[in-house]
Amino acid sequence: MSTPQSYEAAVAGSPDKVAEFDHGPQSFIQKFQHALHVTPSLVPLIVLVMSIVIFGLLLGSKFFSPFAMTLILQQVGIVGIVACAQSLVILTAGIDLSVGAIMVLSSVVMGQFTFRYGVPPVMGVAFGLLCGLLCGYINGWLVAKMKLPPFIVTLGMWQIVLASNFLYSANETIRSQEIAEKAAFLQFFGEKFKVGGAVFTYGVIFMIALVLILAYVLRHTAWGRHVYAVGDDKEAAELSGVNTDKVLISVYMLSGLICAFAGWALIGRIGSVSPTSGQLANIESITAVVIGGISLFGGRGSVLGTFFGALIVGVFTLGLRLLGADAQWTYLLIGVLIIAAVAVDQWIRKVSV
Amino acid sequence: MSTPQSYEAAVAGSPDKVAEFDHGPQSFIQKFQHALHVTPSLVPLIVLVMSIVIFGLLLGSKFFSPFAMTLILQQVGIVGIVACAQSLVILTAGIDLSVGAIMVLSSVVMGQFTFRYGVPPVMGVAFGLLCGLLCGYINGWLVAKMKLPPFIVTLGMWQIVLASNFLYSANETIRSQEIAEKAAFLQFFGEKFKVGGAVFTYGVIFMIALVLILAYVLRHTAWGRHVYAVGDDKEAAELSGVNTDKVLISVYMLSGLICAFAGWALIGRIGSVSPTSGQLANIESITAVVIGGISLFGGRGSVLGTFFGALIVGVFTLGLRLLGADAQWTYLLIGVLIIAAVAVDQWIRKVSV
Amino acid sequence: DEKVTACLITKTDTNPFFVKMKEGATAKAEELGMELKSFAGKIDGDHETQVAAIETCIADGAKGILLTASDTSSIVPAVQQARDAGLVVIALDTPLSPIDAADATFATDNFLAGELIGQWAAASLGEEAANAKIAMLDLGVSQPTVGVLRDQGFLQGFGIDLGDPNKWGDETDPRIVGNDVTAGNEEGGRKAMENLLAKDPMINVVYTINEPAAAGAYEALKSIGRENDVLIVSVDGGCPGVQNVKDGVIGATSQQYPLMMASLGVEAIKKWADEGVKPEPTPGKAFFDTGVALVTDKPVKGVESIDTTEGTNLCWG
Amino acid sequence: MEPILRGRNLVKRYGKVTALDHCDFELMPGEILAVIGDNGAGKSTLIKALSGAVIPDEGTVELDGKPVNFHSPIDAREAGIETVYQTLAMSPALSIADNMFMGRELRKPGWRGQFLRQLDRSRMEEVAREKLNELGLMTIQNINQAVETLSGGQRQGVAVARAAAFGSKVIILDEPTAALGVKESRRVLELIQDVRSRGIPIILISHNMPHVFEVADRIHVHRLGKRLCVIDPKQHEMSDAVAYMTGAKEPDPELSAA
Amino acid sequence: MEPILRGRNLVKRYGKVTALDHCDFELMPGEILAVIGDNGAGKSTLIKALSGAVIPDEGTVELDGKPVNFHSPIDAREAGIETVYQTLAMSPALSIADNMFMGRELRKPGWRGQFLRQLDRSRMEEVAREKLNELGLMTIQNINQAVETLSGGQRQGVAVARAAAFGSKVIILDEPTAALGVKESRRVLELIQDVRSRGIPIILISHNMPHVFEVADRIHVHRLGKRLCVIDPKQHEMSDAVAYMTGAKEPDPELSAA
Ligand SMILES: Nc1ncnc2c1ncn2[C@@H]1O[C@H](COP(=O)(O)OP(=O)(O)OP(=O)(O)O)[C@@H](O)[C@H]1O
Ligand SMILES: Nc1ncnc2c1ncn2[C@@H]1O[C@H](COP(=O)(O)OP(=O)(O)OP(=O)(O)O)[C@@H](O)[C@H]1O
Ligand SMILES: O[C@@H]1[C@H](O)[C@H](O)CO[C@H]1O
Ligand SMILES: [Mg+2]
Ligand SMILES: [Mg+2]
Repeated sequence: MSTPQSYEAAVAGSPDKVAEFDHGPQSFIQKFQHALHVTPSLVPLIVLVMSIVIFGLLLGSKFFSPFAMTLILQQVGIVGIVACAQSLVILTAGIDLSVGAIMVLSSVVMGQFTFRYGVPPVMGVAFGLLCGLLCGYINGWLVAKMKLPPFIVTLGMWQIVLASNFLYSANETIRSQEIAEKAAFLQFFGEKFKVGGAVFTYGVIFMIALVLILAYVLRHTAWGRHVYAVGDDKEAAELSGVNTDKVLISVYMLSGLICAFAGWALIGRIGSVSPTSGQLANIESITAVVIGGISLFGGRGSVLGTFFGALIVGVFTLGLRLLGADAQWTYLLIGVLIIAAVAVDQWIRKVSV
Repeated sequence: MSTPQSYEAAVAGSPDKVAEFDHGPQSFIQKFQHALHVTPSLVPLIVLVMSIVIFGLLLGSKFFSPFAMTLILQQVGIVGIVACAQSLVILTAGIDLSVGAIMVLSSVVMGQFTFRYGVPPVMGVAFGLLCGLLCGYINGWLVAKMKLPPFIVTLGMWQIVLASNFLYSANETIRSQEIAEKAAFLQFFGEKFKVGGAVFTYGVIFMIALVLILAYVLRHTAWGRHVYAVGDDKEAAELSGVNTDKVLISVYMLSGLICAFAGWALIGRIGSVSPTSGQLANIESITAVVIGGISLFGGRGSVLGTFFGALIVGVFTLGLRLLGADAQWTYLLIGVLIIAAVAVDQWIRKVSV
Repeated sequence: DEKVTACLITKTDTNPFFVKMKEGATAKAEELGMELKSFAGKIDGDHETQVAAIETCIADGAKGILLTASDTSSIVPAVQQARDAGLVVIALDTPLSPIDAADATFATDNFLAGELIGQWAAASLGEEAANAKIAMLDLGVSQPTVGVLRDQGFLQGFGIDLGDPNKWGDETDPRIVGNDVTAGNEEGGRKAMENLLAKDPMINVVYTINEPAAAGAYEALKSIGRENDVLIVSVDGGCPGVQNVKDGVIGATSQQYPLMMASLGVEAIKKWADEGVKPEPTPGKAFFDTGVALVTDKPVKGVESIDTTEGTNLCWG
Repeated sequence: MEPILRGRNLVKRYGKVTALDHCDFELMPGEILAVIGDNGAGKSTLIKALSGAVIPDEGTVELDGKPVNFHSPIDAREAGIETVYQTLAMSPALSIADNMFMGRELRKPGWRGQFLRQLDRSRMEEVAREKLNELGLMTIQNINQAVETLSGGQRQGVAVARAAAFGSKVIILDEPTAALGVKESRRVLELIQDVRSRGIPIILISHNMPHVFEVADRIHVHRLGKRLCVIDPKQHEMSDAVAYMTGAKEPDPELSAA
Repeated sequence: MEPILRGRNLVKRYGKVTALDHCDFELMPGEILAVIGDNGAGKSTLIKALSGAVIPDEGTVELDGKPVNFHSPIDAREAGIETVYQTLAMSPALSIADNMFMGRELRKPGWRGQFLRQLDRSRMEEVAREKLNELGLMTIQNINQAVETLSGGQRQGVAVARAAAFGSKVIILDEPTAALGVKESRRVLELIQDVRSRGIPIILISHNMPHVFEVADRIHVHRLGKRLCVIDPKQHEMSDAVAYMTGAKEPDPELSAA
């Protein structure tokens, strides 16, 4: 064994400190930008609070009341649940275009198993959840094992699942009255309770619980860290010991399962089982995720942000409607909001910490 | 100046040949896979020919006739044109969700300028084309200069343009008979001529010409090479001297312009100007692009492939309908087709040349 | 001065039919010094947005809701919630199921609308009706109820045996060449017509869900030079549609009266707010029938109709 | 003495390219084995085949004399083989601690760990800081910093520290100093010697001949997808090694048999 | 003699990091100037500021004594400055010829070029092959091969050949041999000397001291975002250079003024 080359020895005695540069004076804007950078869900939270305040000032107690506030929660309930599923998938740098279709098919399965085959409602629900899980598994398998792009897989599955839904249900709606009479369990998530003027449904409680659980799991468990790692750099995660296939399949399965729960909550919300529901769930869930600050490139953002994102859309929709704005103007403004949200996000990302 | 380190001199006399490995015997499959690898539009072409042959065998002259064949061309005309625009954007690793909305708004502008403001039809068309160009410019500017993800930009623009379309048109349809009487130029692309049993419209001719021109431009001009380079690796393209912002903006503008032409062709096809058309143009154009073998990650594929992709969908749709399958089964099969097409593509990509 | 607020909730705000409805409601509300808020789904069948709209109206303190439901039975719990909150809910155009889930219904009888054009088509063909080749251009794969009612009404009127009257496409009569979906617009109408023509180029009767689909079908027929020997029938009676009847594009169409539905509805809400009185249905029917009239310039024996001049006067009145 | 890690007759093809061409490999206990060769000779592919990142088309891998079948890097890690790949394999948006414990996270003791599966963040951070300090490798202010905010050299350091901290059987380093400056390279070399002194054998791929000759016990010369020969740096000149690996000179037949 | 390329007082900040901290720079006509420094010292940022890839927050760049304002690498290229970036900057799916002519494609003569804007493929391929052969750098069988199918060394070769072929004023190479083997590195060094012999000055960033001392006429030592000193390799030892750049030793004040 030879010794180090002579010139290399000159390293000895070099300072051990990491290079530190003169930061220069930092403006308030820069500090603020930095705070936003480290807590990604802060931006949607600020936007949410500001929009509530502004609409509250414009509309008074009509808007700024426990009733209206909890109404928004109810209105974003389904989209909020689906957006949780969408968040998981987008965190892995994927996208799930089939969420709406899976939701509807699952709700149809719950209804048809109960009414067509006469299984007990609890079992009907179980089969519906299983159906969502299975659809998610197929998505996950195609993405992880066949290495197909998620956009394509779920684009295809969207059409397949939706067509299956129409074929299987024979386009039949199961009426609310009938369900209430014979299988009220299917409507479980629609049940309400009041706290003062505030009205909550179990569906809303479920959504909030789901958000909190997912936030915990993503932040505080190994699986959660792996979801971020896979979205961040799949190959790197693989090489550093994450079973990426398993993570991906589990994410898509969980997404499918959550969509099935959304389907159950949907029965609670609309009362009936209707195969034509949920056609906009894709776009609306992606919108909530994006406004909530999760990066479409994966690995960055939080499910809390998604929740705030869904609420922002809900607040804008209700607020603008109460102000008397026309529906098309609302859509136009939501379009502007989407672009603006991401522009703000991009500005924050610019900061190197 | 010192001399090379002694040990490095040992390099002298080393063989100059690039390492070549023993290839081992190559199976027919491998050779075929290789051929497909170097000519990406070959796969959709083969699928197209095969599906025509199969439906021809199953359905006989009902399907395999000049009339049916040219009917398919007419049916895919609009989607084919829009898919050309979509191809350009996807080649730059983007996606354009606003194509359908731009198409409809442009056609509405053509109609309204002619009928509401009484400008000559030629000018009406010109304003419509300008409208498409402008929408494309906004998309391109947001993507290139603001560095926002194309998915978000065009998701937002989709809603904005569509809402503008409904607000501006006041949902009024301009009837075919009225247009034929007072502004036949708007229906120019709908005019047809016969060659034996085959029926062509100028819209179809335009689509084919557009495909050929784009194929030429992408392959044989510097701009075309730059489009691929930007999609392949934007930063690399930038550093090696491509004005990527200019390329991106020009691509989105061209996409907008092509969509406006699609709007004009749409008037020709449906006779009237109807603000509710084109709602499926996004999904259908992306489907054609994907089946045509263009990579959603950009930089790979050809516009000829897209053309074949659009035709494959057309052949399947008409073929299945003639076989008596109902609309739902057709959707289901197209879903399967999308996934299968990309799976095949992935298999081909595996080959390292 | 608290203005009385009324809500109008339609399936979409892009279909000209609903645009008219909104016009009628807005005009009437202005006349009566009321405030009108209008809501709509994004696409036909967008049921969730309608539920949210009902909730919004309750929150807004509206006195009543005019509703064309996208999903007639699913909407019932939301409607009940509004009624419990003291609002009067009036179904327009599309009856709820059950029909008495709403306080009142101002609607066209869609089955009857279909039946009229079916009878007209059969009578126009006379003997030849036995050999007719019929194309059925329906709305969408999800088979919404209006679509089913018109489709089945047409077939019944034409004299074809129905299968399950709650769905289309299960009939066995060989005269039906096929069903295809149009999304209720020109583009879909043309493509569906082309598909069915490829199946059988000798089609001579075309049922269409609405007039935009009919216009699209006409373009398809025109492109193969058969526009003059095919009967196209449709439903709606919108002004462009009646014009198309006049121009010979459509043979006959069943006219309905959305503007009337809307203005009657607004009046009823005003009455409810002022006097607490709910509207009564047409005697002998479960709903207030705003009527349907067959518009054609080629009247046939045994089927009552009005001509296009009258149709134009009434169009969507 | 038995080799601790051995590859026999390994073959890996990528389409038309045969990256490994019936290649043999042996690592002895406690040694630093350098692997040298031209660009594209197949060095990275070889170590990927040994560490489960690539599944060879033919051939077998043996650990401690027993055949093993690694289906993924996870299997190899569980068997005690840690690898620093040429591309580093870090998740840029995650913290240093997250990256160090990726795939082997520590859970809280008690019910919170068992039922809530809660991570023991403070413990992981503590261990990570300890490992980095222990190796005297670097002065990182904040263990919760995202890896993307580190300089190339710091990143390389974290990767090497991770391998050194967890590798119990074998540590594999693929060009760990390629992008590093003079000072940073020296630190990594010191670390390598430090690890070896703990008795853990190391495979080092490098193009830097002086470094290779400084630390290696044996040198595996790789050429055209296979092992050309194994040489002893004490008995050979750098110029010999270079001549062999570039094909300028043929090695003695007895060397190739070694 | 006037410097051909000069930077004065250049500043570039990335958020909290000041990558260039009032840095000066001078390149003399016909020389090979090496730039050395620790990882993260700001070398790459410096050459990006000189070549238009980064727009400095403060300071000016002068070419031939005249201030220039490069807004993008295209501007710099048009002024005759060619750069091989550390990340190589190639489009993987495009061919070698496409990559070599990226952004300066040749069009067919006559109407086909003028009106149809048709590329002159055969001419571009011919020139590309000629350039690669002329530089004796490599044996590439097919000039239409996609760059992604080349080995790392071959890619580096194409990038260097491109710069050498088109650089008329200045050629900048950022760690051109970092990933290269012994043989491949030597070829690049030969190429650098070949280019200089054509009278074109070169800026070479490298961590390899022997290589730097072998080819450089002057050495710019970069530390903490600025030029610490400029030394003459004939009058200094490698160990001095290393000691300066790592901060182990302070350079003489007169060196810093140089
Ligand atoms: N994933 C892959 N797909 C196709 N070819 C590959 C792949 N990985 C490696 N190769 C090819 O296999 C051969 C060996 O590559 P490898 O990376 O093992 O070389 P190496 O000796 O590590 O080179 P270097 O010193 O440049 O890192 C090369 O020709 C390379 O192009
Ligand atoms: N795009 C960027 N965003 C944020 N920080 C950056 C960026 N580019 C460089 N830096 C930071 O600027 C400093 C100087 O980086 P630079 O790449 O110029 O160093 P270098 O001297 O080239 O190092 P090396 O020898 O490792 O290539 C580093 O701290 C780096 O992290
Ligand atoms: O119910 C409506 C109307 O009756 C009109 O025909 C528009 O389309 C349907 O959805
Ligand atoms: Mg390697
Ligand atoms: Mg650098």
